[in-house]
Amino acid sequence: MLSTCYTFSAYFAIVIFVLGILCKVWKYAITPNPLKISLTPAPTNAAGVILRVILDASLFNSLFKSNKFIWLGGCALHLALLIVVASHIRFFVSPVPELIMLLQTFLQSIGIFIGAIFLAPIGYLFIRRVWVDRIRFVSIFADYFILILLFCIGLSGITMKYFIRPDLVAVKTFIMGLISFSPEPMPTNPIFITHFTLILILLAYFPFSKLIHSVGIFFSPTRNQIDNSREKRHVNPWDR
Amino acid sequence: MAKEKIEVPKLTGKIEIPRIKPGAALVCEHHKAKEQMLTELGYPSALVENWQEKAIAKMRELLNKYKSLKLYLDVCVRCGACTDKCQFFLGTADPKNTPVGRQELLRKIYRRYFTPAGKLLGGLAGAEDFTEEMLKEWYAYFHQCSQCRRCSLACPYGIDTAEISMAAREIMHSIGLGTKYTDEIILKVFNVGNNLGMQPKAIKSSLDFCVDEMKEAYEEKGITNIDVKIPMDVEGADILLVVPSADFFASPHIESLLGYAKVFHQAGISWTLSSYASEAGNFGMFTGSYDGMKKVASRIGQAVRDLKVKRLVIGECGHAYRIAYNFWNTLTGPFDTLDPKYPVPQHICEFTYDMIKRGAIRLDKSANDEFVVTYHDSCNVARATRMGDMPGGQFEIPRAIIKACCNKFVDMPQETIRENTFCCGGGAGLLTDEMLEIRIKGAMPRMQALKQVVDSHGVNFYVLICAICKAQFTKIFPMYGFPMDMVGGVHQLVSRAIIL
Amino acid sequence: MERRDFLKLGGIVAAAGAVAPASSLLYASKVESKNGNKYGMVIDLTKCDGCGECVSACRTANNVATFPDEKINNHLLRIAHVKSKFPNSQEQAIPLMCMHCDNPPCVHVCPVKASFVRKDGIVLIDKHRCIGCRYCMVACPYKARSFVFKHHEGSSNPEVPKTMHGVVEKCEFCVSRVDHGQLPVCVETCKKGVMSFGNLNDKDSQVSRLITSGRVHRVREDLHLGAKVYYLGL
Amino acid sequence: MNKFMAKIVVLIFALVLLSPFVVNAVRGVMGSSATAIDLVLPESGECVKDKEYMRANHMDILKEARVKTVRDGVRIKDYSLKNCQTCHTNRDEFCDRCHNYVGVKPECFECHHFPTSKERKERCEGN
Repeated sequence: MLSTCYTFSAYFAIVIFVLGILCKVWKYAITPNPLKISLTPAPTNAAGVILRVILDASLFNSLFKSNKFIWLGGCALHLALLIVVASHIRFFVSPVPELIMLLQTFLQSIGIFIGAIFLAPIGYLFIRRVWVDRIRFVSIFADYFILILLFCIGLSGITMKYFIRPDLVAVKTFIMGLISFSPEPMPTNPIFITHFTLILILLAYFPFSKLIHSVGIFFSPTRNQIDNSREKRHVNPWDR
Repeated sequence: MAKEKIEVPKLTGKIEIPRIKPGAALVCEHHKAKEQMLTELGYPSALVENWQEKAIAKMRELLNKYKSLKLYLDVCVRCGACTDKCQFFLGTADPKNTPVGRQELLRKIYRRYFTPAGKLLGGLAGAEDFTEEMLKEWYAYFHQCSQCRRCSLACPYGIDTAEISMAAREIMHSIGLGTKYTDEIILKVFNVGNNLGMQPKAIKSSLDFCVDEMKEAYEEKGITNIDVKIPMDVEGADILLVVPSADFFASPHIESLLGYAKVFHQAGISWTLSSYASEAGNFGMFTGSYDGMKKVASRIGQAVRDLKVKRLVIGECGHAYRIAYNFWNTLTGPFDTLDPKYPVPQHICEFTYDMIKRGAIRLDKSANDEFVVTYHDSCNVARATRMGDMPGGQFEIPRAIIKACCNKFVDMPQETIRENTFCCGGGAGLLTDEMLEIRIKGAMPRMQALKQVVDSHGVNFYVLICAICKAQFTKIFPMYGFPMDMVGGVHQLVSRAIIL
Repeated sequence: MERRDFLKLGGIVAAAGAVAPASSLLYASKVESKNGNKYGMVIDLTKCDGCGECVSACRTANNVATFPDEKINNHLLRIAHVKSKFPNSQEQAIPLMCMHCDNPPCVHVCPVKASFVRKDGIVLIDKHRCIGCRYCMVACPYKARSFVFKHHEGSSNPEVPKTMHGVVEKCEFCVSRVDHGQLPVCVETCKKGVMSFGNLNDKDSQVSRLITSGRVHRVREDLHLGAKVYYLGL
Repeated sequence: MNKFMAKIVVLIFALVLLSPFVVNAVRGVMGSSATAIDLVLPESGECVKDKEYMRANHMDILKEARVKTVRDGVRIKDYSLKNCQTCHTNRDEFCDRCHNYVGVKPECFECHHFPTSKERKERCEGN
């Protein structure tokens, strides 16, 4: 019963997640740019623009220039997120790739710190949101919700890693079953069920939330337009 | 509009982030556009009956037309990096004057009518109905943005509040809500050809007067062989110069016009102004109207073809150069008839810089020895255009010209110049008397930075390349205790230093 | 990081202790079995001829990292040959090992608390924790510790774990043998009876009697480290 | 961006988002339970705790035993690594299979010896 229920909700959440994001991507991709609005000083060639977008997406270059504290919090959070997600790859492929095993070896020695640098910036960003009056003023419920959701996911993950351990083989069998369309029973560890439920909520909520910034950053016209309006005529697609 | 005496912030030389005062700037409102103006511009003459529906419909249209709008309404995470960047927030302390606070006004409506979360959860998802109070806030706050893009620089995703406030202004127009100041000016351009509504004859006589004055001034110094002309409507000239119409008569703008004339004269290149395209500025951008912007810009394309010129040069004007640099090619191009060897269009500073480099003009630095000069990067030039080949040329070229014209030059603090520059506080339709309070407060960060170099280096001349900045600062400087004649154009320095 | 240390760091889950699965209760009843022993060794140099049988026995029994390059070859036990400056003096062979100090400098400097003194006085390295920083090697005045520089097979005695590459090893008085009531390998191997091993707290043990005989010395006694390896005839 | 380009962009995003499915489809495990593993368990006898508990928590028991042994010299035969090896005689099929499956790298056998069957025999005879 539990397994069936979760198998269905998992597919449901994944479908919403994937279709939701793809719809957004499609919309962002086809909505026209009537005018050149690159924020200068901007690169004057395509390679420069690609570099600019990559730097913004990976190192948060613009944020670094504007606010060091938010940058630090954001970087720590996203880096921890990246490492955590990368270390979850082992549940999705069999056999586990060598690279992920290397990462695992590294994480086994410092694992708890990753947990801490995942939770600490969430805490910092939450406190900052409540503490700084102008940011508190512009915050809406969704901003707090997403931080709490991520915090709970992180906390349940850490609990599973260090305190109430699920049977990892059962977990992997379940997940592999899901992604190969041959459902397997759901592990019964309560913390795993919590963790999994929260992740499904996150997935289903993702396309409708501000988390879509992860996709949107690649489409931002002030950053991804080449500064060459004098050299090359830009044509407005709806006003030819 | 506050009738009582406006309190001018004290200058300490430091820019501090204030504690928030919600609603502090709500009372400062533009005068609304008159019925007949709106009708003439093709908008409803007054707030229409079903304004909510119409506004939502317009918003839907814009969301499909502008990637920037579509994207920027979705991706903001309210990280707060922009909140201390806007001069209007720093000045007024109203949290709805922070970039994100301003955007949220539109985003709340967007969420309510366009996103599943907002439709289902309402306030919990940060959505709000489009009520009359909301419309009032829209009218106040979206007209308190000077579209300077300082926030976009700070934003990790490059969200540009200018794009959002332009959309909001266009939506408001579509339901019959405009500001008197910008609409009046756009109409003047449509009807007469320039923002000030100067008829060609008036321009001509003003220019003739100028030339005579200049001649006399030189004769007083004992130089008699000076014959600098300001030609107008000369067909077949090499260069068409388009300047903001304030340059035709207002002070200190006109000093720069003399500067351009002298540079052209000395370079020996034939040039002309156009009485038809007698305005570089384009307030269409301030109302967010693509069609308006296009209609204003089309006069330039027409003049280029009519006068059969080979090059197009823009005078000292901030948003005009942004539109010229980025939009003219799209709006009224392609400029096939112009000489492709030169950038189209070219900024006058690029032209002058080129002449200096080639040695075509010579400058006597000592003519400006009485000045300690600082340079104000005008926001639109700094963050939306480029001069020369290299990114960042818009910072280097004007500075290079200034340094060639005077001996004493200092920059204001790093975090207030170049791409981090503060707006003068008068851009994007704020340059009107009823908005004086916002203009004063919005200029505060810039004044603090200036105060710092005035105190430490004795700066006594403040040069820039924007007509709106010039008009704003000549009004605001005395209120902050700086002399009005401290403000000048880059070509004012050139005009004084150039050896004829 | 050990789970217990993580708990000490704490703050995250107060309830964690209650739910920690492998409960310490498993062992609670048996911890008391330590009976106040304090182990020490007496080496009678007058009997030692430096044959080196103890050294090779030690190597085999403890899987000591062995490399052909003498610079990185490890020793838990070695024999020093010294000759005094007096004329006609004879060369003397001195077996040297970890002195199992009561107050060991190596333990004080360990940044991860891998080196420690067991309740019965044996100085040990928790090799699961050692990060290979080698501060302890600098701190030890007896040069008793060595670092495993390279991977080695070290499978001469499968009963005892070898020391892995990147970790410090040293004489542990053959602790697992001692725990099972046996003598350290070197003591057992020496047929000449050079070494005696026993409980220093027991007045009747052989080691106590040899020490109270009054002729014993310790190496670098001036350092007051409380070494528990005594020498007769030094 | 024209429609063609937009389609390509969407496709790229789709590939990234669906990568777990894509990878497994490419590896040909779709629709089968070939991903599950089975362990070779000793034929007889009981473990020190029940099977489910050991599956999830054996590492804690081993670690606890390790700390007690190294730090306090308390050696309890039941929970020692050596004792595990008396029943679980095949490292490949017992230890490594699971660990490899879930991507965990235990470091026990970097130092500790996993006895061969011959050694195990000798040890038994010795007892």
